[in-house]
Amino acid sequence: MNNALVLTIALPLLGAFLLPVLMRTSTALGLWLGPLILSYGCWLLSTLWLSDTSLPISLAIGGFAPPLGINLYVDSLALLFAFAVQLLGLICWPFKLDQDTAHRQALMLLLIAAATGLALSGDLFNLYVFYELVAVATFGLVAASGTSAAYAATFRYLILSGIGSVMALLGIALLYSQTGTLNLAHLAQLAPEKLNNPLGLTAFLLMLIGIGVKAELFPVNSWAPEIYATASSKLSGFLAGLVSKLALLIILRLLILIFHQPEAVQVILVLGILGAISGELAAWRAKDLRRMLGFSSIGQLGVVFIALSLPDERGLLAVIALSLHHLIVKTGLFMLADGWGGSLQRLCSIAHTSPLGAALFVLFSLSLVGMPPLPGFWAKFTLITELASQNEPLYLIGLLVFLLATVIETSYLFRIAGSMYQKPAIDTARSAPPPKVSDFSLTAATLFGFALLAATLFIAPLGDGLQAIAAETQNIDLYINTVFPATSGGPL
Amino acid sequence: MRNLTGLLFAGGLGFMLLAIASGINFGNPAMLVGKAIQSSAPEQTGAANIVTSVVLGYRGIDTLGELSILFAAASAAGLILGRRHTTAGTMTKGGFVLHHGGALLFPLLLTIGFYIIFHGHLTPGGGFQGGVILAAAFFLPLLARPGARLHHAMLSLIEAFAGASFILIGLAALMQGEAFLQPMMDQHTLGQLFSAGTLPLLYLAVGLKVGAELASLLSHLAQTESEL
Amino acid sequence: MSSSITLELILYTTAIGLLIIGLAGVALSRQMFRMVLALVIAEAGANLMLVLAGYRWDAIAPILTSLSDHPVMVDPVPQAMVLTAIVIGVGVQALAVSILIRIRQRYASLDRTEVAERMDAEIAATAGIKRDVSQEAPLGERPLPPIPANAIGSKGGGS
Amino acid sequence: MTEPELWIAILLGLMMLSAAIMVLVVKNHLAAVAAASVVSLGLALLFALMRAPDVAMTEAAVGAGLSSLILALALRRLGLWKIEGNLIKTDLLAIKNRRDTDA
Repeated sequence: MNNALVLTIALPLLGAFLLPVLMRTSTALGLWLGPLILSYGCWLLSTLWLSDTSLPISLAIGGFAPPLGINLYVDSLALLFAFAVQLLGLICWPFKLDQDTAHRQALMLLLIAAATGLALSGDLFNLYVFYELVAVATFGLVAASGTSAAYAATFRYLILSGIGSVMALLGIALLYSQTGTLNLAHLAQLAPEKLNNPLGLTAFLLMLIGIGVKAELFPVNSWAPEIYATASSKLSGFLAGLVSKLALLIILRLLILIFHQPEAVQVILVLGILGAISGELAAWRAKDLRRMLGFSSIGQLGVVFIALSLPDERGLLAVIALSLHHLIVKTGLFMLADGWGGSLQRLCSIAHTSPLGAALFVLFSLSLVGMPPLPGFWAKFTLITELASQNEPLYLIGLLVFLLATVIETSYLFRIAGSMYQKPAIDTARSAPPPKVSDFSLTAATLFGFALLAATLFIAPLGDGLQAIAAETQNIDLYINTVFPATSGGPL
Repeated sequence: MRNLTGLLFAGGLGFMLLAIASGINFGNPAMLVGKAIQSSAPEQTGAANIVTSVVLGYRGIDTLGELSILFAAASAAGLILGRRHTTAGTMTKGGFVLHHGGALLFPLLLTIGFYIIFHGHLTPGGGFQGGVILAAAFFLPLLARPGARLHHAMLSLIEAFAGASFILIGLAALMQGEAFLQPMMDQHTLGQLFSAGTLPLLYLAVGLKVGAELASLLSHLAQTESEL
Repeated sequence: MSSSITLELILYTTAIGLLIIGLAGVALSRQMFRMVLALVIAEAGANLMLVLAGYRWDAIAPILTSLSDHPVMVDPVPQAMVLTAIVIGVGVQALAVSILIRIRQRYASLDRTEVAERMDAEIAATAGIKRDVSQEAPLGERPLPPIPANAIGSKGGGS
Repeated sequence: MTEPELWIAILLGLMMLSAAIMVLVVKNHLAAVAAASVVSLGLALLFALMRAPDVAMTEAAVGAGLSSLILALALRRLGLWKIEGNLIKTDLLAIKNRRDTDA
């Protein structure tokens, strides 16, 4: 029955293909199709999670055994992200009804299918295909908002992402020329003897830059604030919260399974440091909420990249904890930005008109900064202890930058939070009514807030669970043995 | 400043790639997977063209993803370039040669397109190439006659069902307890037109989907500038 | 054997050349349409590299003529991947071009610095920020080296 | 690997590289599109040389044919479709060929 897992990718694609036609014959059916498919996907993934199937498992698509065909690799981490994709897709579903609904929903389904594929696929080129699908669907969805700025931002993103995909393709070509395989497990087997050389490093750097475009890696992240400022908030939340983490997941897999060179890790560390500092500084100067969120997301992903460069299991734990935390908090914040997008000055003394929203903002900010009882603290605490225990100078710089970034983050987040709770001044210049978050978005944001609080309460079992996931992800032999059972000396 | 960064980046990349050139064993690639596929493809898929076996069999889901990308691009272009206009044709009237040549070429292109699609498992060619030719066949009248327009409802119907049938063929295998996109049906003799099981059907779906997708893309781009 | 190495080196050099020309073109060209063209060239280079990764100088095309003999064939997998990559490339290109058409309609310009500047202005305007406030610090708003302000006004490219 | 193939590859490579540079430097956009399709055509021939007939067909149909068609259609809508202007002679020839194939 595990074979049915592929439905989480196939059904959204099927739905996307049929949606434009279906919408023309029966609007009601068309409107329900997407949420229905996603709910089914959530159900499918959660039953697998709850059943006693021993993870990880590997599914061969088309019945062709892995190194020849493509396989889906399902471990706890992949399953977690796949589930997050389907659930978040449901929450961020574009319900807006107009003449473009069919196309927009079809694109959203494609985006979700591709994102699920990114979480599950165990084949390098297949990952590239899904990565491109994510990109193209994103372009369509951002441009669908129809403003001139959205078109310009999309074009700039498209060019950057095009450069990225050329790089990634080049990296794949180099890898293939060296090893003759594309399967991640097979590559992991061959890597120690074939890729531990300058060529392997070059291939990794190319793929890092290529995939880093979506992960908001330092030199290729100029798209993020523009896109988040022009796309709808739900979509921005999906992109910033989830898609960036999925790109990160690919980089993580590549780093763990295939590229063990110390240089690769150092490059990631340096880029992470640069990303963290530049992102937070830019966020500090930003004058509108959405761009501020975009820049701060660059900064926080920089921190995640710093964590990614840590060598052992606890570093990986920090990566996973930070990513999941950022996923919840940033998506929640973007949900709030649904109504509050725009100049930060408009948020002045907003707490008096919408107390719930302001409270949520403060909650998210506290967790983002790392206030002790909240989950953000534990994630950051793991990172700090781990960074401090390294004795290489570069890691110390990383630690300093991380602390500095946290200070900057605190200063700008609480500048805003402070202004929210200001006494409503008699401001004649602002005659416009105070911005209001739509009820749906507020509900969604509240859900994220509850998730955060629940995580605070159950931090101990959660930490243990994440520890187990990190151990499982770190285990290269487990990955190889899952994909190639029985064979010990290699698949071919 | 930006120019300099770009140049430095491109130059650095080029240098890096040239520097590692000696490490690549050209002309004698490892081909671990390639060799294994070559020896097992005839039995597993029954297609004489091994590239087809790989495209539709071993890496079938890649092809599905690619179709989805084309679909995403076409519907995004549709979203961006606005709703379908009544006149989707060129501003200028095509000349005599274009007009009549177009009419003459249409059945010819159609035949060639389908020929290439149906022989994709035997000879070079297949759904993508045939699909492009089909798209050209349907686009040609637009260039030749100013008033002509594509049957958009028809086009999106083909588009939807071709894409859906690719997935449904895959799901049919899943229903029978096999893996998604597993080739089914008799393979017959290698090299026959009716061989390779479901592969030709998949290629037909690919060809129709690609053709419809590209035709609608082209017609969107060829719209008259009425809204300018 | 020695001549075969030269052939692959030629192909490799061509691929790198196309890549570099394409990437440099994307970075350097002012005109947005030219950027799309440059991207197409870079993609062509990457595709060539991918086919090269499976190329054998002593082999035939991967099409079986009979079941009995097993001739040496070139690797079919990269070829299948390139097929995919080519079609993906054309899809992205069509999308890029249609966005360009809209940009041209809205901004009446295809100059990248001008479009970027106007996009920034529009984002600021929709956000309700007074432009003169942020004018003093446009450098800090981007993590990437920003577009030099002196380049505005001089329409570049070949339009 | 035979001698003629080597020369063909060298010639094609040089042609593609110079066409690629031309795409970036030539003033007229139509000529640039034409040069880009020359690159694709050269690539298709190289693929044929490298025993990849499937890829060669696709590149010829998609890269040289369809992609140029898309770019040319876009040129017209972008208002960059200009045939006259300060062209060098070879470009003009290329455009003529392109227009014929387009039609």
